[in-house]
Amino acid sequence: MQILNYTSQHREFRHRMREFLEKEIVPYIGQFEEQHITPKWAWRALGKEGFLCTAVRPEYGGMGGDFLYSVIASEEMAKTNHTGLASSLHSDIVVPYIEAFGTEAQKKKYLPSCVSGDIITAIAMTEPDAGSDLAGMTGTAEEKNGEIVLNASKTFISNGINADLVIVAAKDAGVSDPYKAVSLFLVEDGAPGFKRGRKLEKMGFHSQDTAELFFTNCRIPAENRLGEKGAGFGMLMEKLQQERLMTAVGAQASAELMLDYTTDFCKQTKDHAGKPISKHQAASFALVEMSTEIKLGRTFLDKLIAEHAAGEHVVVETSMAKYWITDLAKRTSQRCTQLFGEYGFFEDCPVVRGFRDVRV
Amino acid sequence: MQILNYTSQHREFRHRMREFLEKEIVPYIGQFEEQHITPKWAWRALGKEGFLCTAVRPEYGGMGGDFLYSVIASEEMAKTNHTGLASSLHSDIVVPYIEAFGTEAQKKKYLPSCVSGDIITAIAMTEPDAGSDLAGMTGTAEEKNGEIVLNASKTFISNGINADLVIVAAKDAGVSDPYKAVSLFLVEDGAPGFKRGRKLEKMGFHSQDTAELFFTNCRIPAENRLGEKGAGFGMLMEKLQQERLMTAVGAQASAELMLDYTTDFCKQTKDHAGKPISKHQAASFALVEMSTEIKLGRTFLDKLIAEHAAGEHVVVETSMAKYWITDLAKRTSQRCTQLFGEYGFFEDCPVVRGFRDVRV
Amino acid sequence: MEFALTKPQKEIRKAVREFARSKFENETLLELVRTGQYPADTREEAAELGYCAIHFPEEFEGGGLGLMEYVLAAEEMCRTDSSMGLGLLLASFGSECLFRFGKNSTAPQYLPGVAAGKMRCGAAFFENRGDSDLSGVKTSAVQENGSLVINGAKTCIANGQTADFYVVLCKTGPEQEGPGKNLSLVAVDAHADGICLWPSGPTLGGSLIDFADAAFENVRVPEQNILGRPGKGLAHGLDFLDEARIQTAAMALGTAQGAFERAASYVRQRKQFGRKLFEFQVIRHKLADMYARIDSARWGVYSAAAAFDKGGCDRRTAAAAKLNAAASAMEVSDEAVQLLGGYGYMAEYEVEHFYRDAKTLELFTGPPQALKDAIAEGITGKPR
Amino acid sequence: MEFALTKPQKEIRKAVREFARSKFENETLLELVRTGQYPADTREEAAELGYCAIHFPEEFEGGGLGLMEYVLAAEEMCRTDSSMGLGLLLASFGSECLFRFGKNSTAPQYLPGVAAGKMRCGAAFFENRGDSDLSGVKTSAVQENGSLVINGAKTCIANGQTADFYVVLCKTGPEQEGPGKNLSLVAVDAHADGICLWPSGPTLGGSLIDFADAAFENVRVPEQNILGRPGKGLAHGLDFLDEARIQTAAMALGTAQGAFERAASYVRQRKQFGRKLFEFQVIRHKLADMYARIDSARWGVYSAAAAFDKGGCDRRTAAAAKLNAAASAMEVSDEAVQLLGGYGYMAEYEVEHFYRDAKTLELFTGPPQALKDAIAEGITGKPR
Repeated sequence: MQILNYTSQHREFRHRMREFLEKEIVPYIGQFEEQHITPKWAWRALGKEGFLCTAVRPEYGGMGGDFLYSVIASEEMAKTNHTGLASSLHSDIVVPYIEAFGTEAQKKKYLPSCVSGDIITAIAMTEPDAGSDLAGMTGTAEEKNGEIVLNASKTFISNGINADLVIVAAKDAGVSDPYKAVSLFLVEDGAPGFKRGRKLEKMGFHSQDTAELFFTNCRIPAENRLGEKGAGFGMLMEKLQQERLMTAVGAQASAELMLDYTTDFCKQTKDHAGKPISKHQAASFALVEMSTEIKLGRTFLDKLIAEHAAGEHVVVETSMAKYWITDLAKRTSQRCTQLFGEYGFFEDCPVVRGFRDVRV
Repeated sequence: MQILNYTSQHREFRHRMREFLEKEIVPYIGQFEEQHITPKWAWRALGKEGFLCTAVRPEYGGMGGDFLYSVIASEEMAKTNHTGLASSLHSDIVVPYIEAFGTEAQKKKYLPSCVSGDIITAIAMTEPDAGSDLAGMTGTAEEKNGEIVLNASKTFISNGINADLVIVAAKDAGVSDPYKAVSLFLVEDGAPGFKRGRKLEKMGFHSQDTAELFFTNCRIPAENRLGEKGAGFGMLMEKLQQERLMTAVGAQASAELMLDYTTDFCKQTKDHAGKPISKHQAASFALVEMSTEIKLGRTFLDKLIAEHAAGEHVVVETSMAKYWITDLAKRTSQRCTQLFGEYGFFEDCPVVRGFRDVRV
Repeated sequence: MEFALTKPQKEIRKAVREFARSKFENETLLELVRTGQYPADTREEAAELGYCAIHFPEEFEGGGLGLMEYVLAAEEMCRTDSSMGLGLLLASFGSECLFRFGKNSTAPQYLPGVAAGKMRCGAAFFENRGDSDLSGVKTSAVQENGSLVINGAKTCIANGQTADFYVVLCKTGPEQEGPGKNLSLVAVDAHADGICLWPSGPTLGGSLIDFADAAFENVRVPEQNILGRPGKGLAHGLDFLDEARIQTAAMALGTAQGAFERAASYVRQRKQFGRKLFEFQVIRHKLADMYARIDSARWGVYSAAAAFDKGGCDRRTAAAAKLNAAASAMEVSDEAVQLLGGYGYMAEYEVEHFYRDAKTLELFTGPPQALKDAIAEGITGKPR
Repeated sequence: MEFALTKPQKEIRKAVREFARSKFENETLLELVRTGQYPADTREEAAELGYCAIHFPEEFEGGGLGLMEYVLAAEEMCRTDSSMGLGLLLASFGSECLFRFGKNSTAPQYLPGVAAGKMRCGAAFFENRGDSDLSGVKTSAVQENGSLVINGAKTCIANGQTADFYVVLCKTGPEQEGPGKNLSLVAVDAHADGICLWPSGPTLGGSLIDFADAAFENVRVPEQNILGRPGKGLAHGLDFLDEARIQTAAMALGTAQGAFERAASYVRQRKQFGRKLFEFQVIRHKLADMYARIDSARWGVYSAAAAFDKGGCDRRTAAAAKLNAAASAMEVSDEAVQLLGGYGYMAEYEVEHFYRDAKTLELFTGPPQALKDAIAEGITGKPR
C-alpha cells in the first residue's frame, strides 16, 4: 500500500532534480562547507531548472506544482547531505507567506524572481532575548510619513547573508496585546538602516549563512507591509503546520540517508578476520532496530504529507512528527557514528556532517 | 486521511461487541483473574454472539468476515484489560490453520464448533528446551498401524487447560533435515496419552490458563494429520505474518488503553494545592510524549493491517511492528505507572494489570 | 580515596549473604511470594543475628552501626531474593524516626521489639495516593490536657495492619497556616482507641508487606509522643525520607544484582540454535549493559550512605542515589525477564518478581518525578 | 568505606581547577578550537606545574602519583574546557607504555620531554578504521643484526604528525601464526628514516589534536626499543588500553560536568514566556537527569582509577567506567545543546564543542561495542 501517490511526472521531476544535483551541486559542496556560505550561482542554477518554489502559480512564474513536488525537492536536497542550499526554507516556508498574504503588486514584484533564484529570501522572527517566545518579541515597527520605521535585532537567520528579501516580524509599540501587535514586513537588501551582522560560527550547517540581522531606524515603504496590520501572529500560526511538516520531511530524509551510509559501510568494511562488520550480530541488530524506527517515522510522515496536501488540519500531529522525527534523526546520527568505530569521529566519515547538522 | 476503511457494518459489529463485553464479560474478569482461568461459558457466550472466528467461511458456520472484523474483535477484547478470553489466539491464529490446511472432513468436523465456542483451541509448538528455535524441536510423531504416535512435551501453551483441540507440532524422527521433518497434528481432548501439566504460575495473564502439555505415546488417528507430511515448517512460516500482526494489534490496543487510564487519572487527581496532576508540566509532557509514540505505532500498524488484508507480503514489516509495538506497550506500562506515584504499585491502579500482562 | 570496605563491613556483608542464602529457600519462598504470607520466623532468626536493627543505637538493642552497614546488608538480602529482602527490611520501615531526631520516651518502648524482629512500624505519612508531596498533610493533632488528639486519614501505610506502632505526620498548628507549616511527627500505639484500618489492596510487588489505609478518630496519645521538635515534622519527615531513599536504593541495587545474576546464569546454561545463549553477541552485550548499569548505581548508593553516616548527605545526593538505583533495578530486571524468554514470565524462575519488586521500589519513597524535583531544588533552589 | 579524597588529592584538584580557569580563556580558546592550532604555551605552563606527567615516575620527571590524581586533574581540565583538556591531556597519550611494562632504555630519552610539555607521543596501534580489535595487527618488526626492521601502516594516530616518538604495535612473530600472537610494542623515534605521515583528516572533536596515518617502510630501531616483554604486545596493548580507558572516562566525566554547568547557568539566567527557564518543571527535571547521570558515572571512574593504582583494575571495570562516563558525556552534552536552544548550536556558547568532544571520547579508546565485548568477556569468558 502506498500512502503517497506519486505520479510519473513526480518521479520524472525527482529523477531530473537528482541528476542535476549530482552533476551541478554535489561536486561543490565541500567548497560551500569550507566557505560557510553557498554562493548565489547555485541558487540561480536551481531556479533556472525549475527546482525552486514549485508551488508558486504559473501567473507568477512558478509551475503551480502540488505539495508532493515540494516534498520531493526537499528530500532530494536533503540527500545531497548539506544544508547550505536551504531551498526548502525559501520555497516552502518563506515564499508561501508572500503568495498567501501578499498584495497583487507584491506578488508580481517578487514571486517571479523568487522562482528564478534571483531573489533569495529569509524570515526574521527570532530575537536574541526572546527565542521561541514570539509574544516576548521586542522589535518595533512604526508608521511615519507614509513609511515604516523598523527597529529590531534578529538572530539565527538562515540565508541571512545571501538574502535579497527578508520577511521581518515586528510589533506595533502602541498595541498592548502581544498577539495583536505583530505585523510582517518585506525588507529588501539595501533598505536604509538594514545591516547584517556576522555570520554565526556553528556546530554544523557550515554551508549555510546563518546570521544576525539588525534593523536600526530602517525605513521601508508603507506598501511593504505583508498582510493586514497586526495580523502577524495569525499568519505565523497559519503557516506553522507546513513549516513543522517540512522540518520533519528534511529530518526524515536525513535519518534515512545516514542509515544508508552506515549500512553500506558495515557491508563493505571487514574485520581482521575478513568478516563484514554487518555480520557482527550487534551491528546487524543495530541496523535493524534503526531501520524499524525510521520506517515508523516514514509511515507517520507520509500520512501527514497526504493529509496536509489534502488541506486537512493536522497541526497537532505535525508537531508530534517534528518532535519525534527530529529526535529520530539525532538518535540515528548518534548510533550510526558508533558503528563506524574510531572512524566515526573523522569528518570524512559520511555520517559526521549529519551528526552536526541534525542538531540545528 | 483514514488508512483503514471501516464500514458501517464494521462499526456496528464493534459497537455490539463492546456492549456485549461490558455487560456479559467485564463484570466477571476479577473472578477469572483470581481463578487463573476463564471458564468455558465465557467462550461459548462469545461464540453464540458471533464474536469468535469471524473469518471462517459461512459453509463452516462462520460469518466469512474480512480481516478488519478480526482486528476489531481483537481490539475490543484488549480493551477489556484482561487476557483470559484469548479469543484472538483462537480465532486468528489457531483456527486459520484448520481452515487453510485442513481436509474437507477436518473442516466440517471442527470449524463449526470453533465458531460456536464449543471447541476451544490451542497450538503447541514451544518445547521446554527449544524455546523459539523450531528447528531444535525434539517431539516426535511416528506412524504405526494406521495411527500416529506422538511423544512430546510442550510448554507455555495458552488455553492449555481449556483446550478441546490442540494443534501439535512434532518431527518425523526419520527425516534429518529439521526444516522438512515437522508436521502438524490435531489432538483432541481425551486422546490416549495426552495429559495436561500444571497451570503455570506467571507474572500476569492471570485469567489465562497457560499450561504444559505432555504427549506420551499419544495415539491419534492417521487422518488427524493437518496438511502435508513434513510441511509443518512451511505452514508455520505462512501463518507468521498474521500471528505477528495480531500480537502487534493486541499490544497497540493495550498501550492505548493504558494511556487513556493514565490520562484520566492525571486529570482527575489533584495535588494538595488543588491542581490536577495533568497540569504539572512534567506529567503533561510525559502524556504528550507517550501519545506521540502511540500515534506512530498506530499509523504504522494500520497501514500493515490494510496491506495484510489486501494479501500483500509484509512479513518483515510485521516483524518490525511486533518488535516495536510490544516494546512500546512495555515502555508505556513502565512510564504510566510512574505517573500514578505510590498508587502505581497497587493492583487496583488501572495500569498495573497491563504492566504485568504486556510482558508475556 | 579508598574504595574498599572495611574488614567489619566485609564480614557483615558475608554473614548476611550466608544467612540469606541458607534461609531464603526457593520453594517456600515462591509460596510466600504467591500468598503474601509473612515469614515471621525468618525475621526472628535475622533479628537474632542482629540484622533487623543494624543501624539502631546499641541502647535500643541495635547494632550501633551506620547506614552503610545497613545498605550492605540490604543489598545482599535483596540480591538473594528481592521479595524476601523487602519483607524483612520494610518491617522496620519508619522506626528510625524514634531515634534520629533526639531522645524520645517511645524509643525504649518499641525499638527493642523491632530489633528483636517482633514488632513492626507503620509510617503513616501520605494522605493522597497520587501526590507524594508531604506538605499537603491535613491529619491534625491537637493538644488537650497533656494529650494529643489525632484526627484524619492516611493511605498506603507499609505494615499497615500488622504494625505495633505508627509514626504519623500530623498538622499540629492551625489549618489556615498553609501547607507544610507546623507539622509534627507523632508516635501512636497501634492499640490506641479510634484507629480504624483497612487494606490498601494487594500490591504489584513487595508482596510480603501489607499496606493499609488508616482513619484516626479522636486518637489520644501522650504529648511526649512527638518525635523530634514539635512543628518541625515536615523537615524531620523529609530527613527521614532521605534515609529511606538510601535504604530503598540499596534494596533496588540488590534487586538489580540478583536479577542480573539469574539472567547470567540462565544464558550460560541455555542452548538455542545449537549454541549456548551467552555466545551470541547480542546476548553478551545485554549482559554487559546490565553489568554497567548496576555499576553506575552502586557507588552512588554507597557514597550517599557514607555521607549520611558522616552527617552530610544532602537531599539531592540521596535522591540521585535512589533515582539511579531504582532505574537500574527496573532496566536490569526488565532485561532479565526478556533474556529468560518464556521462563522470564514464570514465577518459578524468580526474575518476574524481581521485576515487580523493582517497580515497587521505584515508586516507594518517591517516584522519579519527586526525586527529580528534589534534585533540581538542590541545583537551582525552589522555583517561584 | 571512605568516600573522601585525601588532602593532597583535594589540593591537586583545586590547583588544576585554578590553573585551567585562569589559562583557558574563552576567546582565544574558541579561536583555537576553530582553527585547531595547538596551545603549546599553555601546555608548557601546565608542565611547569607538573600537570603533564602527574602519574609518571619521579625518575622521569613525573609527579610519581597515581592514576587517581591524573583522573582528578583530567576531570577539572575538561570541565573547564573539553577541547583544551583533550589537547593538553592527549599530547602524552601512549607514553605510559614506556614505563608501565618494566624499565626501558627509551624512557629517559622521551619521558622527561613529555613531562616538560615539549615532546608528544604517538600511539600507533590501529590499522583498520572500522575495527578496533588489536589482534589483527599486521605491521611487522623483524630482527636483523640487533635492529628491528618495521614495515606496515597505521591509522588514526593521535599526535600523528607532531609526535617525537611512536609506540607501535607490531607483529614480531611469523605472519602465519594467526591473529594476536607474538605481537610486541616498539618505541620508534619520529626522526627515523622511512616513516611517511599524512593527516587522517579533520576530526569532529578533539580538534587541538592532530591525527595522522603512517606508513613504515624498512624503519630501523634498536632491538632494545621493545617495550615490556617481546611477544606480549597484545597483552601490554590491552593493559595500556585499560589505563587509557580510565583516562578517557575521566575526560568524559569532566566534559559532562562542564556541559552541565553551562546549561545550569544558562537556564538560571535566561527568561522566556515571562519566567526564568529554570522555573519550568520540565527544564528542572532535565537538569536533575543530567546531575544524576553524571553522578552515576563519576564513582565508577574513581573506583576504577583507585583499583588501577592498587594494581587490581580488571578489564571489565575499566571498560564499564568508560562506557558509563562516555554515555553520560554524550547524554549530558546533548541535553545541554538542547537546553540552550539556538545558542546551543553556536560556537560562542561552547556546549556545541563539548558535544563534539563527547562523541570523540565515546569512540576513542574503544567504541561502546568494543567495551561491551570486553565487559561480557569478564562476565562469561570468551565465546567460542
